[in-house]
Amino acid sequence: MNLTFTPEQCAFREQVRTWLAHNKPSKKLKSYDTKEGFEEHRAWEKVLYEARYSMVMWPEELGGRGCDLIEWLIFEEEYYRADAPMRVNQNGQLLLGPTLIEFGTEAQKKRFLPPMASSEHMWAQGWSEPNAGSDMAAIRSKAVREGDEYIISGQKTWSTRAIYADWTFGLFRTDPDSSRHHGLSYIVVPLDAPGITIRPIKALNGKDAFAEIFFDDVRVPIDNRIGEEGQGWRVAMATAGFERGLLLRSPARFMQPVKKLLELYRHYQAQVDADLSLRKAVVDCWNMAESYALSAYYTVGRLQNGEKIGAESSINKIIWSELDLKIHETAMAILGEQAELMGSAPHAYADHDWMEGFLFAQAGPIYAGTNEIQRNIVAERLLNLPR
Amino acid sequence: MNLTFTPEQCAFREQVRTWLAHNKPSKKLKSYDTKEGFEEHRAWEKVLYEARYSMVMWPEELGGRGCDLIEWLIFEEEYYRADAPMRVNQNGQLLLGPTLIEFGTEAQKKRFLPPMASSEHMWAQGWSEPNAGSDMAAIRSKAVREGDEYIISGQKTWSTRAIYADWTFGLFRTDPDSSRHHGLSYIVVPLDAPGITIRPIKALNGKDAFAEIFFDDVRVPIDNRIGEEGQGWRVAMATAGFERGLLLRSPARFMQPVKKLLELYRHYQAQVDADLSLRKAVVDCWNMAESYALSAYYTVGRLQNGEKIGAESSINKIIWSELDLKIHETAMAILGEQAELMGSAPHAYADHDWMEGFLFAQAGPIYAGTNEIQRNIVAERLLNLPR
Amino acid sequence: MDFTFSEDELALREAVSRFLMVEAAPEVLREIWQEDTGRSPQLRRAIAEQGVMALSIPEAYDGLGMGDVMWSLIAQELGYYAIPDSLIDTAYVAAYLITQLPDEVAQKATWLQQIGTGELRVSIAHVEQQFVADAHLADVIFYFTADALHVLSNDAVSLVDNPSIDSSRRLFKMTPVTPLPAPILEGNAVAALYAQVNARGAIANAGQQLGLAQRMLDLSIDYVNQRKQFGKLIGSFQALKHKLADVVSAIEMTKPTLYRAAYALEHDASRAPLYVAQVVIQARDAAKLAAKHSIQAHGAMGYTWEVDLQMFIKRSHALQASWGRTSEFEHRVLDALLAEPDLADPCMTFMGLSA
Amino acid sequence: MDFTFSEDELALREAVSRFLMVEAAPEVLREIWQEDTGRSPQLRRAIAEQGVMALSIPEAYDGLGMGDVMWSLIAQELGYYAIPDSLIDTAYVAAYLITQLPDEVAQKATWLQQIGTGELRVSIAHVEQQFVADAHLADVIFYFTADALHVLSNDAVSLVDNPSIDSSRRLFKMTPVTPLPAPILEGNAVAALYAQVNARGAIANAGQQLGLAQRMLDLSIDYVNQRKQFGKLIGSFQALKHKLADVVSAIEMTKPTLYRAAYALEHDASRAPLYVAQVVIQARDAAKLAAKHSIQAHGAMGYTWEVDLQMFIKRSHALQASWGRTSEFEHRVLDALLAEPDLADPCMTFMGLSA
Repeated sequence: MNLTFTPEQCAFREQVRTWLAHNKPSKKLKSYDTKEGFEEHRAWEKVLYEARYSMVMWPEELGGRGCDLIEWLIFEEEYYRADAPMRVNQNGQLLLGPTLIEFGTEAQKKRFLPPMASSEHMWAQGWSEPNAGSDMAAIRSKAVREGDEYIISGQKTWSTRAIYADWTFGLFRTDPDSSRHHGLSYIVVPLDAPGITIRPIKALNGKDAFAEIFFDDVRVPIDNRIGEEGQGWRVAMATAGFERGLLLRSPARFMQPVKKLLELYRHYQAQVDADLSLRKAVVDCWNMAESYALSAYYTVGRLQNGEKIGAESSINKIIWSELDLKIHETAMAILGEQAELMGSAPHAYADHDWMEGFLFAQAGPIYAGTNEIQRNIVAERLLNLPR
Repeated sequence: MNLTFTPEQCAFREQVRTWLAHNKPSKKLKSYDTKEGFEEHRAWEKVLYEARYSMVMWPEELGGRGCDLIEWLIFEEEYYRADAPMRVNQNGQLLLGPTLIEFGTEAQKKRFLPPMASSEHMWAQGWSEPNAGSDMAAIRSKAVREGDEYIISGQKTWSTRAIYADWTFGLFRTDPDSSRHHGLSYIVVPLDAPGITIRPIKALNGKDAFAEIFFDDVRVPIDNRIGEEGQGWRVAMATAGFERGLLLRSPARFMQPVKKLLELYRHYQAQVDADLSLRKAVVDCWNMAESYALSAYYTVGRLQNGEKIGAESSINKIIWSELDLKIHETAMAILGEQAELMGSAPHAYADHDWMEGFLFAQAGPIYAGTNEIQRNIVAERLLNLPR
Repeated sequence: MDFTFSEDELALREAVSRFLMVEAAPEVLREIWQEDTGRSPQLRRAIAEQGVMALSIPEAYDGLGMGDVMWSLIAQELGYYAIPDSLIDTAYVAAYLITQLPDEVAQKATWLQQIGTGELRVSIAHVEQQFVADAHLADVIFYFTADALHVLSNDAVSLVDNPSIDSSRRLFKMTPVTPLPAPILEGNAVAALYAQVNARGAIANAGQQLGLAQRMLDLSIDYVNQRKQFGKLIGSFQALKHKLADVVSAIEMTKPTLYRAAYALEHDASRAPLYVAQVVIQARDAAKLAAKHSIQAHGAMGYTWEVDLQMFIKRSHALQASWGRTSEFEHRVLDALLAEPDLADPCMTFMGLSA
Repeated sequence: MDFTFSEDELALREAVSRFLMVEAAPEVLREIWQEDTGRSPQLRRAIAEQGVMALSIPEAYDGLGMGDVMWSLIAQELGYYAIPDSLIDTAYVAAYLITQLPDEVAQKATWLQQIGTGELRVSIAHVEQQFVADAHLADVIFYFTADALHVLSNDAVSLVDNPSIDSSRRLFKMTPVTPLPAPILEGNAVAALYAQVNARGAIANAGQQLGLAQRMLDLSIDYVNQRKQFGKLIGSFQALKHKLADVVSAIEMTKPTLYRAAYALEHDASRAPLYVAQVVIQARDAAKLAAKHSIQAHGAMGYTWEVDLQMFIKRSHALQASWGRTSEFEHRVLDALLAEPDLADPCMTFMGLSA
């Protein structure tokens, strides 16, 4: 055990820190759940990409730096501590990206990964359907093969920012006689293809954060399939756990709000100290964020030792989503009368928009697999309890 | 709405208070989970009975006073505030008693109720079996009719203080071809009958608080059956909900420990005030105990208006058992280093044996139907969620 | 001892409920939420015609002469239907305030009558309070300082609009134009009056939170009873069952606490502020639990603007610190527990409930 | 950055674990619990033969020269098997203490050697601490006051036995016979040394709690995988699944916190006391959660003396306030968070981990 960073790791941190200090946008971008903000974020992604900071773990030929997981954690720490913009293309970069790297053909990788890294292609995920949410195997959308094409029909939903995006990816039923996990294929679809209709869904914050995507005989070449036909479930699951558990939400993403929570505490120290439980809540938030950070590094150690991570990533999902809620609930309790204000209100707390994070935190226990499903997974796969 | 007590109610309170002040044992009785303590408690029950304070709600001819529920609540308040002894025969008096009053024949009432009120007969409940705990309908013990007798065989368990008691009551399968809730009969059995073997089970506190009862062709007259043959489930359930929800655990039983918790708080005020969350825990305990008390009176009001109480009593079970845990966990946190001491330790907190209550509180979420089952009942019967 | 509501009280509650069910249906609410004013004059007029504004007005001023106990039921209804208006401030809190003013205050009778008919809109402000609801619409603003009560018109204040997450709320940072007009009340009486006024504001806040919690629960029950996953209604999954069971438990255990506090207020009991504090803590917790579990029960739908749930969640969130931070109420309880060692005596539940 | 244990460390842990699995099986434990002494000399001897007592002893004194990081694993094992002995006080805490003593202390070498061989039993006491574990058996008692460290033999103290709910614990209210012997250490160095000693006691407490939590979880998993109700294994009910999932989450999230704290101690990092405080809070919470949910998973069996679970629950309860109240550790964290605004900076996780 050696818990100091190597000189190379320290140098990398320094380099990222310096680059961000010089390059990150001088003012906060508009919300990426609006068209204008979306494009501002796309532009920022391009800046990142050109400096090869967009996907640091990807190989150089795909626009990355071939960083290892420790360097990725360092990058994330610096990125969040700089309050740099939220990553607008993460559903593509973090969910589809690793899948392509593992299952894509060389041609597919060249075709899709660099423009994903640069955000020239913005990706919206197409996992859920109206009747396939927690129960993802209930997918009904079909892809019928006709020569070199699939003809896709059906509906996807909860597709994040799909009204602004360029592409979507998801599972489609290629074997019409199949059921549940069988007979599905993993297919990518351009969102400007004929036959596609996109209807926005307003999120709690009133913005068009998701959309329904309707597929009306949309034709895509069979080259748009990732992995073998009928093997979609396996392809999707192979990367799902680890990605969702760790890469999707780096610890730094939660440590930074805890830092802001401590600022808020100091700003309202008299009120917090007078409260019967808020100080404990602040301590708990920091403790949980630290545990999550330490656990990420510890997991990386296990991976480096050749261990595999499976259902543990469900623990991560539970922890980060509930931590995020707790951080924001604590902030709201500290804010008192100001807690109900929109971030834009003239007398809202000036240094951080807590409302935005509070609303988004509500979705944490639901998206990327509800926490009920995650706890089932932990119990059944990690503890071997009966189904 | 009139939340003042009538002059008659006040007079009754005064009378109970005075009587208890003059008659309650001058020192704490030994634990009723020991033979000696059991008999001490039996003697106290006789004193209560002779003053007609044993079962205040029972009619006068059965040894009671015909009190209404408000008077019962008043009695309980005075009983617990006096720190009078725990009621050793409550499983008979509170579970079997009301069942006999509703379903017993006149002969059965005369035969069983007065000696139950006086605790000449001590009763142990015989609900659970090794494979019928939460799933009580899985009962297998049989009662085979032969002429005017039932021949009973099988096993009951978790029978509280059965090694000291005189009688047991429970459900037995009288129809050998039946399953689940059908074909059961409600039968009472003397524990000195030939064929009965009782094996004690040590509780967390190391005392023989429960027992297993083995029935090896035990003969009882059919007059020992309460209600119709095969109707045992209905008989048991008719009174189960309300009794378990309210009568089994009066609010005063929890308010008194909260009072002691406040004494503990004042005793260790510096430590509690320095803690980040204990003051909030104390406030919560009082609030919960008050809610439970208010809710009892409010429920009585609804009953007086002719409403029926059903699954609401499962809410009560959840509330009182979790409140009891919270009170004792809070006390343990206040006690610090002393929290692990047996009540008998020379340097344990002197004014109250918190350990005894702490251990017993652990069983609260389990006995009288686990809280998991209670929450199922609330969801399914009160909220009409699907099974 | 009769811890029940009279048939008249229940009937009045039922009437208000049925009326709001139609007049303040979610579709109506949603429209109001999307309007700039966040207000529907028609709805307020209809509510006044229903007699709700006159509930607290003494009969001598053509009102119904109801008290805090009746309001403990009505506040739950106004919460249940998330009425997009600060009407409780006028109809309950201000009406109480005005009845307590000395008879020398010339406008007393007019104010009371106009509240009853729905013509007058009142806001209540305290110098230590940051925001005032609906100050822009108020005909009269009662402005409390530590030892004076002023009556201001809304052109005698400068207002800065502070948008709330509840689109139907209108909150303002208010600065009175100086010099203030002569106070209508001065000295120690002001703080005493404000304590009583604040208690009404706080208990109404608790009542609304309970109503909101019940609504969130009802919406969740509807949802889990029709949404299927894994071939089963999601309401049949134990994890969701237990969450919703906890919500109904919290609501049911809090109701009697609300009613005792209302009764204590109505009877001027010295412990009334303590009992109000108690129910504020519990009702806010119940509503927070209801919001959390309801979102979870609704899955991704719970995170959308399209589902009605969001309006009730946001209103409940917006009301969490109105009329005082929860920690203030917690301290009130704690101080009482320390000052009065016998408060938890099992015989104390209804002691001293008269003045 | 290498946040892993070496193969040697893991092998040693494994060896200790396998050894204790046999030598300290629940049946053995149960026998010891029922004996008056609450101690098994054979077990202690066997543990010493296994080398556990010599883990921390410097190699110069025939020990293994291991440090805090190794102990973070061993403490978990001793917790997992609920070793009925205060041996950590001797083998880890006292061994550390003695190595820190000035070389002038004549007995230093003898003490270290005798700890390693298992001959010496040490208790550690502080004037502000109420109870001392195993003081009646101690060959040497290190007694700290604010500015002096005395070495007492157990006939130089008066002891009052205070039975613990954990029948294998022997707790004594200790009063030293006055006058005290001359201190072996005086002045500011005493408080500094005690802080280091207390940190070891506290982190070992956290490690044991984690081990106990794991044991309670394992026993529960076994139970719910064989107990049927309603025709199904009770482990298939979602309510129990989710409870046990929360227990494993708490354990797994706490482990790395334990290891960082141990590393910080081993490297004399200035933040080590903070990191120890953090893991004490978390490990105690994890053990409390494990106890609560394990009892529930065991149903009525969980309330009995017959089931092994009770021994682990009681030991965990008994250790909840040993080496300091949780609130002291919480205040340590809070003070640090206020004093060091950047503590939650995302880049701080491993900053300053060397002395």
